[in-house]
Amino acid sequence: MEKLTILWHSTALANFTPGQLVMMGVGLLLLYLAIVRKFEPLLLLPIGFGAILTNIPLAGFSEPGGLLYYIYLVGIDTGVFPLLIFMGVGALTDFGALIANPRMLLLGAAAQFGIFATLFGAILLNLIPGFEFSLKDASAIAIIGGADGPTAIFLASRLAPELLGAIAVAAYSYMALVPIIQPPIMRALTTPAEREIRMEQLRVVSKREKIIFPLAVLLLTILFLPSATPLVGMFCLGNLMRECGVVERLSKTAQNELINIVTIFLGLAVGSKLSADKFLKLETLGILALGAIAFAIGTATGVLMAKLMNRLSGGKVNPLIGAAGVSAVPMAARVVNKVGLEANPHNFLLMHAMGPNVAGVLGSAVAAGILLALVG
Amino acid sequence: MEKLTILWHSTALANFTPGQLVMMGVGLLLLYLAIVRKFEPLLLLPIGFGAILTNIPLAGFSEPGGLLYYIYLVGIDTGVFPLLIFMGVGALTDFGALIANPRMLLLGAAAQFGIFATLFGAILLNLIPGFEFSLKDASAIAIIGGADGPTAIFLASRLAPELLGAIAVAAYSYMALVPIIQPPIMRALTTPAEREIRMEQLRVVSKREKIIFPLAVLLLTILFLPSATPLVGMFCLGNLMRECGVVERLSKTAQNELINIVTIFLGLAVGSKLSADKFLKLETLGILALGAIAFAIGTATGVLMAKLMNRLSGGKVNPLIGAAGVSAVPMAARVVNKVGLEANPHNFLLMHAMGPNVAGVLGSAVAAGILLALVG
Amino acid sequence: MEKLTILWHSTALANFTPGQLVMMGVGLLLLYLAIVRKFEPLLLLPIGFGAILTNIPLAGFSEPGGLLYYIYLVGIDTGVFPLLIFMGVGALTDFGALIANPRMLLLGAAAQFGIFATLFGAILLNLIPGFEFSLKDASAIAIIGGADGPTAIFLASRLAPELLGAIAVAAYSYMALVPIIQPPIMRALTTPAEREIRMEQLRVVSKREKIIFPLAVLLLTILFLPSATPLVGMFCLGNLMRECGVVERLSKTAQNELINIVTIFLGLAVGSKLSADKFLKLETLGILALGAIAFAIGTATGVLMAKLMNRLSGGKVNPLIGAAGVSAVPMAARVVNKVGLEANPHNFLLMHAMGPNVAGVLGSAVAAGILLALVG
Amino acid sequence: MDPNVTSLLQDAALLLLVGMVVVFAFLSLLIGVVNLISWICGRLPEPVQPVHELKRLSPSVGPSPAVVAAITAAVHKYRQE
Amino acid sequence: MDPNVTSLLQDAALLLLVGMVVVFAFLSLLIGVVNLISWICGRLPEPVQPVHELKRLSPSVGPSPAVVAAITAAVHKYRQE
Amino acid sequence: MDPNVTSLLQDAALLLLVGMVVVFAFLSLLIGVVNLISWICGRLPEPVQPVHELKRLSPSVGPSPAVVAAITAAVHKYRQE
Ligand code: NA
Ligand code: NA
Ligand code: NA
Repeated sequence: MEKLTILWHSTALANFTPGQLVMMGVGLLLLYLAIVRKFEPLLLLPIGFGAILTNIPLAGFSEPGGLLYYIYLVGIDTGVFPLLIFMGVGALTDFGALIANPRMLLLGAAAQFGIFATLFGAILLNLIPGFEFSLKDASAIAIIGGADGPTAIFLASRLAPELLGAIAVAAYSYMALVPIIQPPIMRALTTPAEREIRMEQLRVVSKREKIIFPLAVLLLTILFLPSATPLVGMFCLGNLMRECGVVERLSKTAQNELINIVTIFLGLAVGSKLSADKFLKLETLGILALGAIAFAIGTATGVLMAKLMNRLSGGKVNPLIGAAGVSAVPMAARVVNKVGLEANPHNFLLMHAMGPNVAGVLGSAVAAGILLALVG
Repeated sequence: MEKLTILWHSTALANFTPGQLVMMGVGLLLLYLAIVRKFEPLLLLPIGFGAILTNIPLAGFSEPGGLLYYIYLVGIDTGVFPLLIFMGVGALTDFGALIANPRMLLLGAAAQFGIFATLFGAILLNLIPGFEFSLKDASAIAIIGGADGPTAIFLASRLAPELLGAIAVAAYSYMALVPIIQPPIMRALTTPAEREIRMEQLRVVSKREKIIFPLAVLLLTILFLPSATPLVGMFCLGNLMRECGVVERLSKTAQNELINIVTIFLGLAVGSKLSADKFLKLETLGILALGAIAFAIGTATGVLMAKLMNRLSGGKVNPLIGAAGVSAVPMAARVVNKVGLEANPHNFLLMHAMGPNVAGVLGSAVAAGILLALVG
Repeated sequence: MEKLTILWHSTALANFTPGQLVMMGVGLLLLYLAIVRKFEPLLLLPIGFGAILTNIPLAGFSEPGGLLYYIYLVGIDTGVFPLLIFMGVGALTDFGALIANPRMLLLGAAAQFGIFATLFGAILLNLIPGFEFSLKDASAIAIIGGADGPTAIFLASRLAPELLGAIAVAAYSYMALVPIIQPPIMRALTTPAEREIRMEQLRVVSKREKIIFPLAVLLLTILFLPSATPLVGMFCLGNLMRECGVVERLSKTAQNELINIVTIFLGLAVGSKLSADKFLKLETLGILALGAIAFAIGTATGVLMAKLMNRLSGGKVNPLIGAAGVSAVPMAARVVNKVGLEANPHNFLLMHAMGPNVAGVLGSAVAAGILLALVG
Repeated sequence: MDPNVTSLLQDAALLLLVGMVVVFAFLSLLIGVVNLISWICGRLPEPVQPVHELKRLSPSVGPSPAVVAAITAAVHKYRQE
Repeated sequence: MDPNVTSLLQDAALLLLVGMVVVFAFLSLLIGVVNLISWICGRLPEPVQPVHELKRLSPSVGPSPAVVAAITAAVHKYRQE
Repeated sequence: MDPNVTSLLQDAALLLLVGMVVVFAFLSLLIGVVNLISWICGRLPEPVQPVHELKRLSPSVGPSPAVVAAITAAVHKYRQE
């Protein structure tokens, strides 16, 4: 009988706290979003699964000696996993469209307004009892507006590790929601005539330009923003491996096996931060609300900047492509293409939106560097 | 001359202990079994090689600073490697046959009798002078009857790390010996008429059932047996990645590169435990004998349970498939198919044996969880 | 204004030391050599990139908590990365040509004279003020003459970690320069008639011989030179996985994904040792000069040994193939083939040069073991 | 018999009993759950996966848009002619 | 208003200002650099990559020489006949 | 000459001597061993690898039985007709 009692006390049924049950529901919700709704499944599936595992009573996944504890310690506490993901993303990114039309970088800059404006929102929330965001917390939350998962995870792991789970979930969820969040804003800020603007075909970019580009980006970052060099440096390494043509083996591995392995572990480790005591707080609701605001503002300022460039260039820039400046590669560029096709079924904007799209990745890495330097 | 003397004293010839020589022979034997006899070569080759390396005098592979020392510390001491292997095995496992005929789970349950019965054997050995197995030791040994490599390594690393080498070697050796151990038992316990029974073709299982299945298994494990969640959880994660269809990249990596890399390291680390002082003991002989008994009992109870189900179902279950309940995927299912074909050359049991076969994996993970909860 | 001042002080512009600027130039030079001149790009690209990253002021890549710090700590300080590379190289190496004509091993032995002779050079440099090479330093430098990257990195990490960066850069640079360094020496030491010698076609080697070979090499190393077993052991493991035919999955992974992942990290970690205070020293110039000498001597003694073998065999050995004994696989064998074709456009020496070429890998691993045993 | 062994044998007997009961209970429960899943899945017809959805799965990280764009541009040009 | 929040808002305002200035300055500078790179690359004609160079890229680690050798030997034998 | 350097040079000379002797001894021994292996392998004819053995190699982890089963079932059905 005693053995059965031990066994009963070793079941979860006898040990569940309500918070753990709710968090398992959150984990299942993330799995549902990933599998059925196809919201960023590569990350949300392991995150959701990690959330379930970490909330199992007595299993100790996230306590010293547990699997998720080790993975978090090795990969996120050190910052290594998001940087490796960034190297892989660099190896997957083609900067051709941006090099062909470098002014698109301005759109990637404008969309970062969403990040910095959200700082105010986060701090104003402190007026509501129950919220107590420091400037570090606010910065980590605001980076959700950068619409870039590894950047958000990296910055949050440096500035506000206890908010990491909520921030990562918000970042990936809103990236998946880009097709829902962006179009109304894009339509509200543009006229049908503007949306119909056709853009000139992009010139072909030489292999040499593509090789020198990541080195130039790295050089500028080194000179002016060393605090952004971990992110930008690994991104440029990946991109250089891709473009240089002499390390095909390494580039392929960075784009495939390495990024896949790290993605599984990164997702599980982020999920391990979705424990009841860290996630089921008023702050999380605030973070989710602020993330949506950040995305909306970034989209708006991107579009407005594109409108300005359209005016200055005499009508050659379709303002829709400004929305791609938030990054969320390649979802945002596709949304631009779709909204453009609605206005004019012969107007293919995808390639033109790739420029601001990858510019947005650089823009938010730069913004992260600024926040690290000034707040970190 | 002095340098030559130093060099001579730095040769193995001057430093070999007899035990090391014997263990090198054991390592070579494992390599022979792996390469020539094709006994589970994916594991026995690195285990055998690790056994040779760890027994080289002066080389210090398994001492602090040595390669195998680090690999063991990082991968087995933490339990990470067997869990990653289990994730990969989950991503390689198709539960279709089991979902189509869930009663097969009873066969996977019955075959675990081999595990628990072996506990007695291990403890009775204590009556022979020289044996001193604690309940933990006995449990770690008994799990060999689960016929599942990573489960055995995981449990042994938790309950009896000093027996890990012998247990892992026994587990993989007997898994390879399934075609020799099982058929006589299967023939002894069944009549020719029973062996000829043809089973109905299995229904097609929908994608949705396959997606929900691993989540249901995980949920039940969480509720009733949290101590089994490390093993079952990682297995279900792998299976969910396989079936959900939205993370193809991750699933492929878990099934191939990741499991391969971890297999190399796991094998070497297990091999590093085959040192003379840990392996050349009376205990090892006991473990080898008990492992064979555990396999035999598990096979027998699986077949007997299948006979019972055959009676109750009015002759619709071929009792041979009970033998597949020990797991040893997919070898045991093939053995069933082969013995079935001997009785009736038109009777293809392979697919029907896959159900109990994968049920056996779950069954032994559950058994491991029970042992961890009650003995660990 | 204050924030701008903080930001300014956080730029590299305000913090660069001249040494860091020079080292970034060195990093760029390595990237140039890798990308444009195709000098061993798989290693020199990540090394060059790592050199740039590690010299960014304030970024702290190589300080505790930095990315390169962790990679170095995990992979080179422990010796794990070069050993894994060696396993992969073993899995990529075909010993067929050597087994068909085992006397080629003598050429691999003779070429190691370059290593031991360079010890004198390193010590004689101490006569010049500013040089202070210990016997350990000299040994680590001399191994450059082994023309084998992972061996050089492994030995340097054991004997002279502070010289690791310069030694690795010298080793890989000279391996890339083999087509420039070797031909003049080869032509100077041979007559046109000798260069025209055609060699008999090699016999076919059986699968069984290829399986036993790595085990035999390992056995001899264990018996006579345990200190070489980390390098030789991992090499033989890789080769055994390749040849045994039963672990295709593991062999492919060791040859591709695993070696690629480790190569990226190894390169970055080596690059992290290219800091101004460690690299911009008189010693580095000495190391570069000594490395060239070592390669030249090794080439010469290899050719001379081949001439001797030619005499003794009655004109059946083309002395050019001795040059391949330095290893630098497969570049040196190709150089032999090219110089041979110049002398006689129908004389294909490539396959004959592969024997000494892979013998050179074993030879320098043996030499490294001797240095570790006597100096380490 | 050694009293220690006797006590261990009692423990083993208890483990055998509890273990087999729990294994059977657990896996029997799973039979029920699997039947339940099959029953529910059978009643709710599986939604037809729209073909264009499938294309959205892999990207998220990836240069596929370049390919899409190339085809897009080609189609575009073709239509203009 | 809470004086602490007021002070944080001032910080945020400063961050907004400095942040957007630096982001725009940085990326504008990059526009100039990219244009410069394109201009230089346009003036220096890209050297024609000799075809046989391409074969040298991957090896460095690898058994490709065996393949090369096999072909070499085959050609050799063929010529002799 | 610096006495320290002299002493180091003596060490180096010894290392050169011992090193080359051991390298040659070791690799010469290996020549003998390789010749021995070849001789033995030549005398024991390599066993013919049964073709169906090859199929057993990779599995161990793997869903290949599903494939086998599909074929099996197909053959089975075919024979029945
Ligand atoms: Na962005
Ligand atoms: Na089992
Ligand atoms: Na060498």
